[in-house]
Amino acid sequence: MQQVVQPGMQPVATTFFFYFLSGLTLVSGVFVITRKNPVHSALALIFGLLAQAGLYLMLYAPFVAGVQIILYAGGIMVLFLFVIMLVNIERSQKEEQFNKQWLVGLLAAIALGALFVVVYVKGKNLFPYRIAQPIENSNTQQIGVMLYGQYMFAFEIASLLLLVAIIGAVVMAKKRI
Amino acid sequence: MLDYITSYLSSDTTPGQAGNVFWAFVYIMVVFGGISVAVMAMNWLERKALAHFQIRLGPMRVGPHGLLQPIADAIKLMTKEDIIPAEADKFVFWIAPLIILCASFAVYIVVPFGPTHAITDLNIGILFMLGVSSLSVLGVVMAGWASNSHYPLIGALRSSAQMVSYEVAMGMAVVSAVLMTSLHGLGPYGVGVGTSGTGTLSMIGIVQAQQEQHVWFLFKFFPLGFIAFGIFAIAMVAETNRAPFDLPEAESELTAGFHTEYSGLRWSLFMLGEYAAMIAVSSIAVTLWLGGWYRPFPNTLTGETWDLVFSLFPGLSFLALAAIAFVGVRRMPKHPYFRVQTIGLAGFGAVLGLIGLILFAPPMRDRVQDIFWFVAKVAGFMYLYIWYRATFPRYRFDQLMKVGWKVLLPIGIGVLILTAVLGVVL
Amino acid sequence: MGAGQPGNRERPITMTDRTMTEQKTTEQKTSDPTRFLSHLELDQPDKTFLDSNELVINMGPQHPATHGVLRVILKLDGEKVLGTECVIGYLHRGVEKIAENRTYTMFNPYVDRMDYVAAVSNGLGYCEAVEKLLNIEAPPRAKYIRVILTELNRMASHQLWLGTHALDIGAMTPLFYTFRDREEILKIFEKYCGARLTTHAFRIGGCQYETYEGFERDVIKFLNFVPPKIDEYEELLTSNRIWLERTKNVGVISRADAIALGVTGPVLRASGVKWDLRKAQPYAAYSDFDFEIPIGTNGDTYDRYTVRMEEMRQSLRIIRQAVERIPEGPIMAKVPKVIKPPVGEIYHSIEAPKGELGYFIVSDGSTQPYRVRVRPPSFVNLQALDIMVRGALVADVIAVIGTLDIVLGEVDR
Amino acid sequence: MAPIGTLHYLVTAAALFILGVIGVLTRRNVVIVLMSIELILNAVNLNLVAFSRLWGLNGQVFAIFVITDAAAEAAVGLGILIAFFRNKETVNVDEVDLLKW
Repeated sequence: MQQVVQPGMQPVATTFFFYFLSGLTLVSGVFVITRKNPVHSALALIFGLLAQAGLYLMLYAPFVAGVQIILYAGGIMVLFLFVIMLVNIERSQKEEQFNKQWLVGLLAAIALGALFVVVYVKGKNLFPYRIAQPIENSNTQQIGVMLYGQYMFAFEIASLLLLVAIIGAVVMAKKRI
Repeated sequence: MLDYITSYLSSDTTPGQAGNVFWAFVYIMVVFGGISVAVMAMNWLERKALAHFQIRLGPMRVGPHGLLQPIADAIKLMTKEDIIPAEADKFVFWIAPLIILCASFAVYIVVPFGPTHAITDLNIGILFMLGVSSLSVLGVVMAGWASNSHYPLIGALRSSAQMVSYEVAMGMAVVSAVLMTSLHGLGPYGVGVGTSGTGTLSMIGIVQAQQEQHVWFLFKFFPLGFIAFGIFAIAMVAETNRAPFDLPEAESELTAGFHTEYSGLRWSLFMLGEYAAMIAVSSIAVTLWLGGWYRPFPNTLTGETWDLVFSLFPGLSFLALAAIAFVGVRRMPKHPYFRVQTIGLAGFGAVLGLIGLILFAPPMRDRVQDIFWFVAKVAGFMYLYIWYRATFPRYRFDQLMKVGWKVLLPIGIGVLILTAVLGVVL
Repeated sequence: MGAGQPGNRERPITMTDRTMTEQKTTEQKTSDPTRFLSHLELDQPDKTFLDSNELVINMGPQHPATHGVLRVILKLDGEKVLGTECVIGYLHRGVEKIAENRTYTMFNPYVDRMDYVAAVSNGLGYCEAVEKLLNIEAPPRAKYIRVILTELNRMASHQLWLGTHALDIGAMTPLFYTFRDREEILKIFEKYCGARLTTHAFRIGGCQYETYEGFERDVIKFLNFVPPKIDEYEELLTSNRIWLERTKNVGVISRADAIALGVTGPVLRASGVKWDLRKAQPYAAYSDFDFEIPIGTNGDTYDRYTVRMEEMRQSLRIIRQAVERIPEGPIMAKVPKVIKPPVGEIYHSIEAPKGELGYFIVSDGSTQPYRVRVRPPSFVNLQALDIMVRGALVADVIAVIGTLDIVLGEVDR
Repeated sequence: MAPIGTLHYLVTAAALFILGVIGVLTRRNVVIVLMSIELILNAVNLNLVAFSRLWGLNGQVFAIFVITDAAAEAAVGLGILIAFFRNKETVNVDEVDLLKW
């Protein structure tokens, strides 16, 4: 399966772009959880998602990147913004932003982070330091084949899940059915 | 360094694929500058054509026949006071037009103006285009919300609902065209023969597939290509919020919809984004169904003579424009007051004629031909947009939704299924 | 909400119940006058978008589609209109009060400023009312001139209505077409009396001016010029799918409701009532002419559109007959230099382009009227707005305001 | 600077995950809690795609499934939010203490 990559397709300045995009992702993540105004949070999340799409492109996953943009940034975030517009955010902005157990939550999260650190430090050798050769340049087709072959059942289940979600959302949000 | 620059010219790929940063930069500049100019030209053309539909003259004062009107407008908009409502959310208000602008300009990264005339060619090209153009919904929603006013809010709600729901139908039509790249069933003219069976999402690949199969996808599987194209052509008007689907900015109902509170430069960014998006979706339609840069009648009028005839078109069309300009010069009033305008128009015509003559030269002729056909097809769509605007009343919101979900979407799914079946059977 | 609470569960509806409720609703529909009141409850606090009674929106007075300075307070549930309230008076100039301090002749030009797109009709109504009060009659030639000009004015008014109505619904082009053709009418007015908009064409007792040289020729030319143009408007709109969808079953007003609200003019006729003052109480010279009264069936916006389009054609018919049969003779009756009507009161109404335009004049025997009250058609028709748009969408409000053909100068006076 | 390897992506993903967890555990606004969940899902996605670079395309396929799941979750979550807001007029997660309404 391994194919020689054309020299032209080597990403330019990989290191820089990686730090730039992952930095953008993390900063926007911080903004998401700290902003008072949910619209600002959503805006930050959108930028984070786009940066992540860039990271996917760097990982030679263009299809996932495209799906990320089209579904996440173009679909789900519009839904979020729509709902934020519908609910009255004026009041929630004036209230206390963090709940009473915020310290416990923070500690738990930090503990989780510590766990990650331990795992990654200990298991560093599990992941080769260099990245493997890209599997294929245009792997969109292969993803399609896998989706409709190996993962056919999961795919159907996912479509069922979406159907259930549609019905559930309508039932929840409608005033009278 | 010079080698680096010249080496690209001999290659037959886009600068993005060749990894040539210099030429990629040049292409980006040329494409974005060209789009901005095209938007200005479109602005003038729309006002002029609309005026003539409506037995008016349109802009006549600034430059001969108002040719400089877009520039005057741009200067006016730039120098206008930029008002931000007191209760508005400043940051979101500020960033919303930028999002729309970026979304509609980023699409041009993959638009293939010719086999090598694209900034780059992604192998998920069409997915990228749909995805990025769908981001402009975010800008619309934010603009409406940040204005903190009722009319923009309703406009934003309307337009986000509209854009999201028409995207679905649009996606169905696009998928059926993408499917055609891999299906080589015989078309109605018996021309759809090919060898390879792999489909592609790349914009250049889609046009090349049409080239290989010797058929525009519009005519492939005869009614199906037409229907899919029709669905896309309707959905793209709705997607760009233009008449008769211009509910989000329905001026008689919501004053100006989501950009009611915007003024000056920010407002002009919205307009720029809107027109750029119009050109972008038109180029998707051209790429998918009208053979992209491919010249008309590739299957029937073949042979060197026809190639030569069609390669003369760019020059001829510029000469025709020059001729129109000179007719305008002749019909200018012979009053000293109009002297500057007359000279200006004559100069404009001379420049057009000169360009036309240059385009006749053989090396130019072959280089420019692809771009010319692409642009000409897109221009046809632009004219359609103006025509719609002059002719149709506006849909009501529920009717619009009905058309999107109950008419276009089922037909789109049907076309998709039929295309797949036909492609396998034939 | 409360559906889960005990005791609140709905009783299964039996057959008798249903018929009873149906009867009740029909009964209510015809008799209860309170349903014409708008239930805006504007004093309730403005909540958010999700509540059933939340969004109160001000349409106007500065709004591109309210035809001037009408302010409509809309109560919306999403896009659905729950109720409307018209706020008027932004153009109030106290025309009726001014009348009390002017002589009868001096007041004549003021009426032109009420319905400024149909100034000739206003003048006709006022002049005829004062003539009736004075018990004089205009000579036949003057009556014919009045009919020609009034019908031309009806054409102009309908054309302006059509253009703006289509613009409201989103079709830009008809506006310019109608304005092009209206221009021809205005040219005739200008040649006749020197004014285009506020014409002041008629005087008490007849007309001030004899027709100019070539008047008949101009009018005939116009009569031949305009029918293809009307076909052109229809070509743009009548069979247009979007136009049909936007106008059919929009802003329906039933026959009974229209009569109960006192709606007149094309709006009434579109609901199926054959009531036209030109036939019902012929004034001027209308009894001499042969014309039809177009009526609609559903009382929706589309019917009002077709009724007005047909009225334009009928107007042309009247004008043609009038121009062909215009008698020679004087144009001014014998009117005293100082108009001093006897003590008394008079109500005279004419069929203006928008409906019944009535003048109620009380004279105390002096040179100035004691009281003038105008019954403006736009004002009365505007009442129907609420009942026509309740339950419809925001876009329909625009369509209905357009189809009611209101002129705020006349509503506010 | 060291070349970018899988571990770099994993660390980014872990940081993103923890940010999401912090958001879920500490914020009171339901909308932001939902957005934090999206952050968590995104961190997972990043991991999956990074691993797919090493061990085949399965990771990318799963990333697509995760995105599908995220869409379903957002739709239902926001539906619940609207129903909740309609009844209690608040988007405060502390007040979601009834199991029915």
